[in-house]
Amino acid sequence: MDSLIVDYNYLMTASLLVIGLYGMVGKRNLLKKVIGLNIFQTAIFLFFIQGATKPGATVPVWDVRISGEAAGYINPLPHVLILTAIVVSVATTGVALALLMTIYRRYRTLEEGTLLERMKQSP
Amino acid sequence: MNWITGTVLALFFGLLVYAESDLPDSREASAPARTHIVPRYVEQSYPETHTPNIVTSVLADYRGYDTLGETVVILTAGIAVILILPRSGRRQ
Amino acid sequence: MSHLPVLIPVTLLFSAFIILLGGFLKRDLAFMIALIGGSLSFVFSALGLWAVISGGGLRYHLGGWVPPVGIEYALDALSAFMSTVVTLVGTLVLLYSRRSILQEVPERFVPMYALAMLLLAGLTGIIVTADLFNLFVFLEIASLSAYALMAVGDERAPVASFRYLILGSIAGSFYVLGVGFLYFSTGSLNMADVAQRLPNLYGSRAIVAAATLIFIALGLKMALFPLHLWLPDAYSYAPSAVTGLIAPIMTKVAAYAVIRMFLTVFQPHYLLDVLPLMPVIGWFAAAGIFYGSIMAIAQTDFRRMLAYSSISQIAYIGLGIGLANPMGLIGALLHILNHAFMKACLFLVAGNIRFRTGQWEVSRLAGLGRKMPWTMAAFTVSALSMIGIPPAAGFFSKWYLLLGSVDAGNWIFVATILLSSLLTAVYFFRVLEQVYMRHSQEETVPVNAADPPASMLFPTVLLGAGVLVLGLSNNLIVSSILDVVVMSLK
Amino acid sequence: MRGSLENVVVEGVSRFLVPFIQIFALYVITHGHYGPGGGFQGGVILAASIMLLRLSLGEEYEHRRFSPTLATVVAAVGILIYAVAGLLPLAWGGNFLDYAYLPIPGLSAAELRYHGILIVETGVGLVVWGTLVILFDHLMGSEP
Repeated sequence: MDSLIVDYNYLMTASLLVIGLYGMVGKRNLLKKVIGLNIFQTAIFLFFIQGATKPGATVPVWDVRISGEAAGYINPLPHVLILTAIVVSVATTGVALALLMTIYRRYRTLEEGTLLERMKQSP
Repeated sequence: MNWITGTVLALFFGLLVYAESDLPDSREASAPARTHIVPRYVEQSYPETHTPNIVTSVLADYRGYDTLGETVVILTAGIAVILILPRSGRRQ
Repeated sequence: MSHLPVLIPVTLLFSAFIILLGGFLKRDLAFMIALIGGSLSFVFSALGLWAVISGGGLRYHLGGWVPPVGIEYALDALSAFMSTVVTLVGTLVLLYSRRSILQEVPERFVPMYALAMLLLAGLTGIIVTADLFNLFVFLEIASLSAYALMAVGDERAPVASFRYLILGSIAGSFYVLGVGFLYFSTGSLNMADVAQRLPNLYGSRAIVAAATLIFIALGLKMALFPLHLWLPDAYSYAPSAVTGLIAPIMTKVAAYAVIRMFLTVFQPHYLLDVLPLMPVIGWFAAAGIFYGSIMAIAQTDFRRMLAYSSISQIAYIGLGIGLANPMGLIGALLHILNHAFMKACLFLVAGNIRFRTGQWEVSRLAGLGRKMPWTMAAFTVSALSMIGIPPAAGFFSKWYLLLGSVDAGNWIFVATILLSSLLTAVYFFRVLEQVYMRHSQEETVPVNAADPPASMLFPTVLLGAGVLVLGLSNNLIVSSILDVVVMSLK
Repeated sequence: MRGSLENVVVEGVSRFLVPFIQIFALYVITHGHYGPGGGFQGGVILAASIMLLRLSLGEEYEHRRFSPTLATVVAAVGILIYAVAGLLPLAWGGNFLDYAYLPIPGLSAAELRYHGILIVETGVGLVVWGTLVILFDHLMGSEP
């Protein structure tokens, strides 16, 4: 197996995924959960993009020297999917931040423990 | 970090590592992602759409409906923020 | 009319955009456009269902590109059935929602309707699509609008909604990751094309990861025990019309996606013999039925009780899917339909109670049976249906689930279904007793409590009557639609 | 918090930069056919120019030139452009979003697709522009 580089990339991506998931489920601060979400989604983008690479290929823009030779270009489809996924990620982050603003204005905290206490006090 | 979180994370990492060995290597010419649909996009994109940028032609034409969907997603986020954080009362 | 599949979601999308432009001119215009859009979409779904029953499935190539190259929409018996259910229940709740929203959150009327239409568009998009990535895009449209709609309820709603957003985004991301594994293994995103290429890869570990990630994601969206944590708070703090819209259909659409993955993408053989995920879903569901019922008994808040009952009822659907035999799957699909009607009716009843009395405490519902006779009649029918008393619809779906469990020789599931019916009876009879047997004390129920205005009462009663009609016509539904769906399992 | 800097350098530089940013955004949108770029990227740059003005000149002034309502209308018009580009082919016998059936006379199918992509990218650019300005306005808004 000469796939050491691929393994290395893949393991880094997997680590980023785990770090992001830890941020979402392990952290007690709501803003850190959003940051974890962003790390997680970015790691997914990385997973797709590294699957699109080919040795010796160029960007998928029609080039007269290569013309319609598929092997000459890197895979455009993951890029398309990730453009979509990036927009989804931006939209989710926007809504999450709006929710955090509302929560902060109401309870003056973003720490989960304090938040739960204050929610019990003022029903 | 309590033990449930730790177990979940460990299982997740384990699943990803477990799957790695059978994930096709994108550097090999026989990888399915390189042989199945993509050659069709690359070869026909310019003749069919006159657009040199293959990412654009796939994004806006071949998979144009996904792009409509993602445009709707960002619009949804805009309306959602209007709904969650009304700006009324900001002018004193 | 070959354009039917695409017209179902696009009508809803288009009405959302027009609401955005027209709603600012006149507020009630938003409501009218939403109602027209919803009804049109229902008409298209019903026409599609008719076309499917009489002439087989419809396939639609978006952008004119032949599928695996382009995105494909597919209307077969399963998706036509689901989109008809979703658009019908959705439109009835939209009709109901106007007065309720005007009372609870009047200043946010226009964006609420725009988002409600986007929610329905997202859900119908999930149903008709035959493309794995397109499903993700529409899943996110539906989820984002649901987070926002749920956040405008009472004080604690944004926190519940944020928790839902985090778990929902984990689900969405897991799904994309799973699709990524599928794509890099098969090179395709079209469901039929992936299914065709999968059998050669049944030994692949990447496919194991893909299936696990996708089913965890859909289980989260479906609120299948033990992934239900977001549901109780989100349902009980949202505005009543929003819960009425989201509770009956959103989790069912996720259940539909599970069935679609099971039947169309991964194929039964893989998920039963090679990687036995389906039995796992079945056992978790059996646990969830008990968990939901017991938690529902412990609740004192009417809407929270309904939310926990939702977890239990969703688990019934999960149990039917987990059985993975024809009878079990018919039971699951019939329960999707029946539960959509029952839960919509029950949450609208809860909305009516809130509209007239301003609270939901079970102990303070005494005497409402005489003050709100029609609302409570609808409630009684739905409650009896939830318990599973014939001829109400709930009995028949439970009957098919029982038959499925017997077919599978799984006596624990049989016992689960029978026992949980008893538990359901416990929590609903407690409410029925309050409503009909107790006399109202002046300080708990306002003197002027009465049935709500016609625009709210009509959908409630119609859904209640629908529960009876569905029960009486279940034979027709099973023989004409559902039998076709489960054909591939026989 | 912002808008009250009264700093002539900040104000002058942003007034000077904004037209260039916007021209560059239009270039990015239209250049999507030939290289990296397209509606999303261009829309984000357009939104960035508006945000720069809001940060440097103050919201009172800037809301008169590009009001939050206008942002909503821009976004809705953008998505309608996209939806109409999808629906028009239906009336001329094509499938949804099949640009080859757009009713523009005298063009071959491939040229029609080329222009269809341009129309769609413009719509996307408008939506992203409007929506990001909405997000900015509402997230930066002071407390009620």
